[in-house]
Amino acid sequence: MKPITKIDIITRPEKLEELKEGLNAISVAGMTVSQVYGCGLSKGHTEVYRGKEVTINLVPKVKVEVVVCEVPVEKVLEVAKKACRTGRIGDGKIFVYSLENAVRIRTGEEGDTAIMDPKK
Amino acid sequence: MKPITKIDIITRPEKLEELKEGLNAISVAGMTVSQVYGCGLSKGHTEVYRGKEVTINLVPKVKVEVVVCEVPVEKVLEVAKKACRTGRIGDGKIFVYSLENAVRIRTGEEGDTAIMDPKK
Amino acid sequence: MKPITKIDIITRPEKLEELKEGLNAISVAGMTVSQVYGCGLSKGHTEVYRGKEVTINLVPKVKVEVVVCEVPVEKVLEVAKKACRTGRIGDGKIFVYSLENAVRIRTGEEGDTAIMDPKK
Amino acid sequence: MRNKIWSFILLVISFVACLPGAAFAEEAAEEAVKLDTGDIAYVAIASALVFIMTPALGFFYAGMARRKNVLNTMMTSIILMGIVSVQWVLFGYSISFGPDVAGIIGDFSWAGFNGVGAEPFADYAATIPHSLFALFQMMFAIITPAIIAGAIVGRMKFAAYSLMVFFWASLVYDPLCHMVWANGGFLRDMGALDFAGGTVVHISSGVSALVAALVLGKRKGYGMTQFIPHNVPFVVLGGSLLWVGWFGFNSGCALGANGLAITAFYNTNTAAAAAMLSWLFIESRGHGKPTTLGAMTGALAGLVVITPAAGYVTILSAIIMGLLVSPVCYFAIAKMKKKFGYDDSLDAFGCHGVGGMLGALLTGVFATKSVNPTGADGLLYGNAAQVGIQLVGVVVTIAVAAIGTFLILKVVSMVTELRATEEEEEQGMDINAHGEGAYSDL
Amino acid sequence: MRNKIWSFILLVISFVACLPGAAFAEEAAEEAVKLDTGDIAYVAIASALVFIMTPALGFFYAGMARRKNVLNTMMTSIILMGIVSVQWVLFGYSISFGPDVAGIIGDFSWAGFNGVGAEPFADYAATIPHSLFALFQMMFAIITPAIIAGAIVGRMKFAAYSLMVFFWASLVYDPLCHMVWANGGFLRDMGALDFAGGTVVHISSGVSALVAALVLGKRKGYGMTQFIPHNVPFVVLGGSLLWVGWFGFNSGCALGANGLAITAFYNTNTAAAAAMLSWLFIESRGHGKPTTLGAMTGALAGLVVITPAAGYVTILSAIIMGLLVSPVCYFAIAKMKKKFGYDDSLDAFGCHGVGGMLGALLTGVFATKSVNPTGADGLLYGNAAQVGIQLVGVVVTIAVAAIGTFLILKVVSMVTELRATEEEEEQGMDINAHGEGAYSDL
Amino acid sequence: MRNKIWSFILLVISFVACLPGAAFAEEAAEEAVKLDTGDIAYVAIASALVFIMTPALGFFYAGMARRKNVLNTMMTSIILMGIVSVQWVLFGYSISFGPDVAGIIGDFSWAGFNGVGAEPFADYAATIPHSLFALFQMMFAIITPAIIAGAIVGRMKFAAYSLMVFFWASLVYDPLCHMVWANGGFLRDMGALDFAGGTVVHISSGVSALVAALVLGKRKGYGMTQFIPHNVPFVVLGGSLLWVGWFGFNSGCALGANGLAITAFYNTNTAAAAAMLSWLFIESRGHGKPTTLGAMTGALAGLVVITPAAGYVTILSAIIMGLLVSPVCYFAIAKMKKKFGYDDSLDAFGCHGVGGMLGALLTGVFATKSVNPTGADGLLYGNAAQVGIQLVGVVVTIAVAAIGTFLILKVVSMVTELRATEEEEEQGMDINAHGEGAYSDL
Ligand SMILES: Nc1ncnc2c1ncn2[C@@H]1O[C@H](COP(=O)(O)OP(=O)(O)O)[C@@H](O)[C@H]1O
Ligand SMILES: Nc1ncnc2c1ncn2[C@@H]1O[C@H](COP(=O)(O)OP(=O)(O)O)[C@@H](O)[C@H]1O
Ligand SMILES: Nc1ncnc2c1ncn2[C@@H]1O[C@H](COP(=O)(O)OP(=O)(O)O)[C@@H](O)[C@H]1O
Repeated sequence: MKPITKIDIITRPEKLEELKEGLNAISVAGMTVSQVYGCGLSKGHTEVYRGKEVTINLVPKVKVEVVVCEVPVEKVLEVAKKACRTGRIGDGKIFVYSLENAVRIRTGEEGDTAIMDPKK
Repeated sequence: MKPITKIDIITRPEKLEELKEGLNAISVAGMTVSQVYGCGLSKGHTEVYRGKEVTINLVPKVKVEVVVCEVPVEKVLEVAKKACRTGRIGDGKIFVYSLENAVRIRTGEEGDTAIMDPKK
Repeated sequence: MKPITKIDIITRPEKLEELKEGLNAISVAGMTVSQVYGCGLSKGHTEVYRGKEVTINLVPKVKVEVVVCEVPVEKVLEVAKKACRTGRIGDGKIFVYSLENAVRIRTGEEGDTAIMDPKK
Repeated sequence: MRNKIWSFILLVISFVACLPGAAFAEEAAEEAVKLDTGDIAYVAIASALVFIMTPALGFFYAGMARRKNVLNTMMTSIILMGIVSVQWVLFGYSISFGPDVAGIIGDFSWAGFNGVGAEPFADYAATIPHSLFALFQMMFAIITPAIIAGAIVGRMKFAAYSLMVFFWASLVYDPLCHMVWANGGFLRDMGALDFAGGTVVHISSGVSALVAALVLGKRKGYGMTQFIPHNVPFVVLGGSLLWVGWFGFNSGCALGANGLAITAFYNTNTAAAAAMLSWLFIESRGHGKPTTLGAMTGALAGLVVITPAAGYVTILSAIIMGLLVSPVCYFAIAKMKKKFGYDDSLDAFGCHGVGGMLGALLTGVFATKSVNPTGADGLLYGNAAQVGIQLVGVVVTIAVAAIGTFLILKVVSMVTELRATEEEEEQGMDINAHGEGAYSDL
Repeated sequence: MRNKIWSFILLVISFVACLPGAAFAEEAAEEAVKLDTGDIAYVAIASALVFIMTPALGFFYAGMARRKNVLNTMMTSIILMGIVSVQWVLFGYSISFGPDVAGIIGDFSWAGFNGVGAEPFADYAATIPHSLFALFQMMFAIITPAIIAGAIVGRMKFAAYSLMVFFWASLVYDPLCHMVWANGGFLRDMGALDFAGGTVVHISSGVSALVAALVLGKRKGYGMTQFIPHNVPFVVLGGSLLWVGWFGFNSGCALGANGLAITAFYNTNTAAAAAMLSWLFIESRGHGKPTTLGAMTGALAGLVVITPAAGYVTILSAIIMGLLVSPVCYFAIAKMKKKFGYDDSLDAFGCHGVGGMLGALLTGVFATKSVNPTGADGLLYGNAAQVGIQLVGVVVTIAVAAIGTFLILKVVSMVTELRATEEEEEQGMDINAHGEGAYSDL
Repeated sequence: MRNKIWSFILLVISFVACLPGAAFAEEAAEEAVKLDTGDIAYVAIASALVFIMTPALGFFYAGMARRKNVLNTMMTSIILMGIVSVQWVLFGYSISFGPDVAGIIGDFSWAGFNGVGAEPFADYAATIPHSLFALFQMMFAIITPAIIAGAIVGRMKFAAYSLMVFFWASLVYDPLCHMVWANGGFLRDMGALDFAGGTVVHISSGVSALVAALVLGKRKGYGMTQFIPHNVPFVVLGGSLLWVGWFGFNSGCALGANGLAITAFYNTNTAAAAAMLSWLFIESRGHGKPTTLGAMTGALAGLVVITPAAGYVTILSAIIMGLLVSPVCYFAIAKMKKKFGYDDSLDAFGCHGVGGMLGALLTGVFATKSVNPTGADGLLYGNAAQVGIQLVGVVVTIAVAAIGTFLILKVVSMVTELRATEEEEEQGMDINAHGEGAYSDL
């Protein structure tokens, strides 16, 4: 069993489409996306409600979780950096973990085969 | 301290109730659920807005995060596979990680005791 | 490269503000927040719709993901415990993982520098 | 002689002077059965108010649906605005209110609104254009079939639903409408009281809903999955618009801006209010917490129960009717449904069917000629027979609706499948039946 | 002789011919103080428009609430549709508008709408049924207490709230209503101008809101947590429906479809518009960005300020009043509230109390008999005394409302706890008080 | 002699008896051109209904917008309620309907509603106050510019938008309104039929929308990003309120509660219904699924197409017009827009521009004097020339709107930037332009 890696890409919602296409191009077989709110160097913005200023420092982001095995992690990072970079603060972060195991519920397959596209 | 493991189960929203009951039955003491969108082999569906076709390949899924220690990981996998399997594409994936530590905020307990049901 | 650690803090939505301030105070440079639903010892509550009782055991929580490197994990745990503790069931959990890598998309920096505040 | 001439001149002048007065008086006398702008204004706006009830019902229902069935649920209401608006003009009005055939249905002589113009048709409404009467009634015909959808959300194919409501409007609603309200309709001639549609609208749709629920079967996972309203504010929005629309619905049936309209108006409001309070009281007693969904459900039950009675009862009777309906509907929804195990998903039968029956019968109890001389006295006012007459009305309506709906569903099921597949149900009807999602979060 | 006979015949004919004309003329003369269908239609529909304001306020407020308090906030409005609808019929109308007792309150002779029927009660409205007048006024009685909720959302026990508004409606609103609008009411007799409820509705509820906020104390985390509107579109929905409902509210007070009604109608719209613009101007100046919440808040302030004046001032005065109210309310909300540190959560006092006072006083400045001969001239038209009279009206209203509310809260607090526990507040009032959640996402 | 005296007395009595009758008759005769409460009630409520269309449009549009542009999209409608309400009073009404200057525009003599009072202005409406006519027309002036926003959402600076619509209202709408509807307007004199604003409202705003879309350019990511409605229920809410508001819009143009108003009312409803059905039919044919967005879009197209014709055509013609408009608009939106590649984001041109042109031309085909004697016969009734006249109306409107909008945008772009920066667009217009977010989830 090859090592399985999970890559979390946290980036701007606007970049989701581009990122998805990029990942598809390197045949990443699947991904899980969620809506998150982030702060970091970008300190958010001020909103004003009836004259009362409120600093919103959590701004909407998307988190894309990709688990890969055959596809090299480096390639995913490259694609993500390319798709999501604008050069302005707030482009986001990528975090890489190693997984112990993966299971495809439908078939019960475990390990690397669980996340591979069976047609390939 | 026994090793602590986190299990992410990504599956169809309809299966949440069954999964929850299954996990309760093997006395998994808690879980954290979030709404996510996933794509994989299931390539989504087409929506049409005023005659314009749009391919939606991110379909709603739920992610159930379970951290276990005493309960064997295998048992959780089994339960999850049983509860969530329909045999159709899109049943979802299970990812398994090892944790370094866990803390129960209320008591400050760390490690395995943090996630055990004190009553048992 | 120093080891990079990810800390997931799952707690009550009401505590988010306090937690954020606490983390800022120990110069945690960023965080990613998401809305989740959790159950554990707190067995939820009963809702009644047209006379039909429904047990809701998933209650709203927030998950705060913090990746740190220079800031010691212990300090984060301390701050989180202090900010989020009410002493009542449902205060939540903290889970700690080790990361393999982190990337700042904007600059391409990897490893510890990816999550450090460049101004400091 | 001069005197005579003078008196003659005076005579003539006075005669001539009289003429316009007389002419006007005659015109006025005729006018009394002619158009009255105030009445026209009132009934036309009432029509607009009733119209808004159809999308309001869409929100009321869709708020209770789950996220994946929101649009499909709305569409079950919205589509009627298309189908019945056209059907009514083409032939629906004619077979409902047109010249009588056997006391059961109208003929086709008013098809295409032929001859339905600006002149009043005095048998129905003497002071407003005939076309306005037809328009007002159209709004009733639009919303009624939409009520049925409450029982079958989340599992009925949209094509089958569309066919069903088209046939139902034509073969159940229109004849019932004729029997109860039209010239020559046999229930009308029998003396059954139904001010604004307790039988025609609520019993008929509620009973049909039950039949449809039984024919279609339960939703997948019924009893296991938690079917929780996805958006209670939408229920409040829909419910509130229904309430205000109901002012037009009930008081518009006075067909003019007059005292009777106002009676119907305040009875409507009062019964809804009383029913809201008694529903909340039951909830508070039962499990300690008055709910928002309960407040709106109770109000709806109150609106249903007062519908047949709105123009026949005193305001204190309206309060009593409101207080009574909630326990009855609550029992039907929370206990009876559980007991018998049918999946009347959003309680179309429990609210409209049960509430409508209670209302029709209580009309026979509380009606009084002191409120409306053209009505009748009820049990409480010494005329026990009225309850019997009301009962006949209820039974006939139940029979027509139940049999009609069953047959229609059988026929439709020969043409197209009634029920969505398990997979479709699981995926949700929005994406399946309409290829779109209600909300896009990302 | 034939001549005489002929002339006699002619005479008789002409006489008889005259009769119907004369009779009709007399009828018509009487009719002038009798029912007018156009007036009935207008006031009845205006009632429906005012009715919709209560759920609209529910949306306006709930949009500003947080997700966990959405339904509870809506319920603070909705419950009034139940409580006051019934209270008004049983005795509220009677003690508000019934035969005068000491200039302060009505007696119970009209309880249960006794004697309130289709005949006009000319002292209040000569051309519409008395019951319609009572119905129209009911809608005012329903919405007014709901305004108070804006100050105490997210922390008041629902049982205590329900008790409070019931007592408030009966012991504060009804008497005030009597003093200002009823036959024999002492403020009315004094000559205080209040076209549609600047004092009775807005000052009374706004001031009571402040008192309630002070008695209940701040929300947990006030000053620290960010209380951000959970759904601004709901604020827009509620605000827009309030605006359109206000047309009925203000112009309906003309109690007929006449020139005065139209004056009130366009003054209402114009003041709201001007106030929206001036609020957005302040915001743009202040922090560069005109907000949606600001647009709706400004409009609301404009609607409040014009309420007492709508039927007394020219359209240019309406523009000026609108332009003036926003800076005043903005100052009250953004500065004064901060300074004094009370938690008037959704600015019930800041909008209705402050806006209402300004409106009542400015009515004394801008009123002119050229717009409404039954009104009075204001300061600008040479009658400085009117401002004084208005001031008395304001002060009396403040006193009655503040003292009344304080006492009611004290009494209620003896029966049941006013304030939710910390834990309940944290969990959210929806689950706590009603056992349900507004949205279900999973 | 006694006879004579007697006859004399009788004479005098009869004469006197006649007097009031005669006087009344004369009064009545005059009354015919005086205020009628029913007409007032109807037009005033119609005004309220039209008013609600502006926030309704806000919801219709905002539902289709993305989450980050929701409030900005709503504000593009809401702001008009502020700007035009004041503009109309100050000078808009005067230059639209005031004494004619060269057949193109009115003068300033009615500025500030000067002389626009409770008396009718018989040339426009003989039975309602002049001020009510002005009020009713105000509502049209408010909503029309808001339609344009559909083409430029998500990328236009709010300050530039506000300036644009102010100038547009004053320099495009008001003159067009004068040409088509006012005394002395040259298109009116030419005999162009436009019952409720096919040219003035829909073609003008739709064409201007296209121009604005072209001047501003496409949204960032157009063609690449998926622009999916964030909340379809809001589209349903907005669309349904538009529909009901349109009853006031079209039937209110009869300026009274009469047969013509009812004709316009049912034609409006029927055309919308037919268009909804034909849209859903196209969708079902095309990709197998009738959508909710399609149902509302079709209905809107039907409402647009019937607007110029509502008071001139038979109900069967209304059905045909409704059936025809959907394929045409569908083609424009789904094919033409793609082909030419302009970013008419929410299809303001595709619905209002295209639907309006079709409606104006079809009015020339289907109009018949049998429905409205003050109208004209169309092609189908033997008067082919009417199509030509309608065509002139369309062309003039297109020219005025296109040139006017283009020039206004050029001028505005000298004062302030028209288009948001890329970064602002990406961040979303809500936070950028208004400093607030529509929803707060945490
Ligand atoms: N230490 C961290 N832990 C978790 N998430 C982080 C951390 N730092 C940043 N993020 C996430 O990355 C997003 C972008 O980071 P930010 O510092 O604003 O910009 P940049 O990455 O361009 O320097 C944040 O909104 C947040 O969601
Ligand atoms: N490589 C992956 N990384 C992360 N999540 C994945 C991956 N592959 C699949 N998923 C998640 O699992 C879900 C189901 O996967 P899919 O391939 O559609 O069906 P199946 O697992 O039955 O073959 C997806 O919607 C997605 O949320
Ligand atoms: N085993 C677990 N795995 C994942 N999440 C958990 C687990 N146990 C608890 N949680 C999360 O922590 C939250 C609080 O836990 P709970 O047991 O209710 O209270 P406490 O932590 O105070 O004992 C839960 O709502 C859930 O989101």
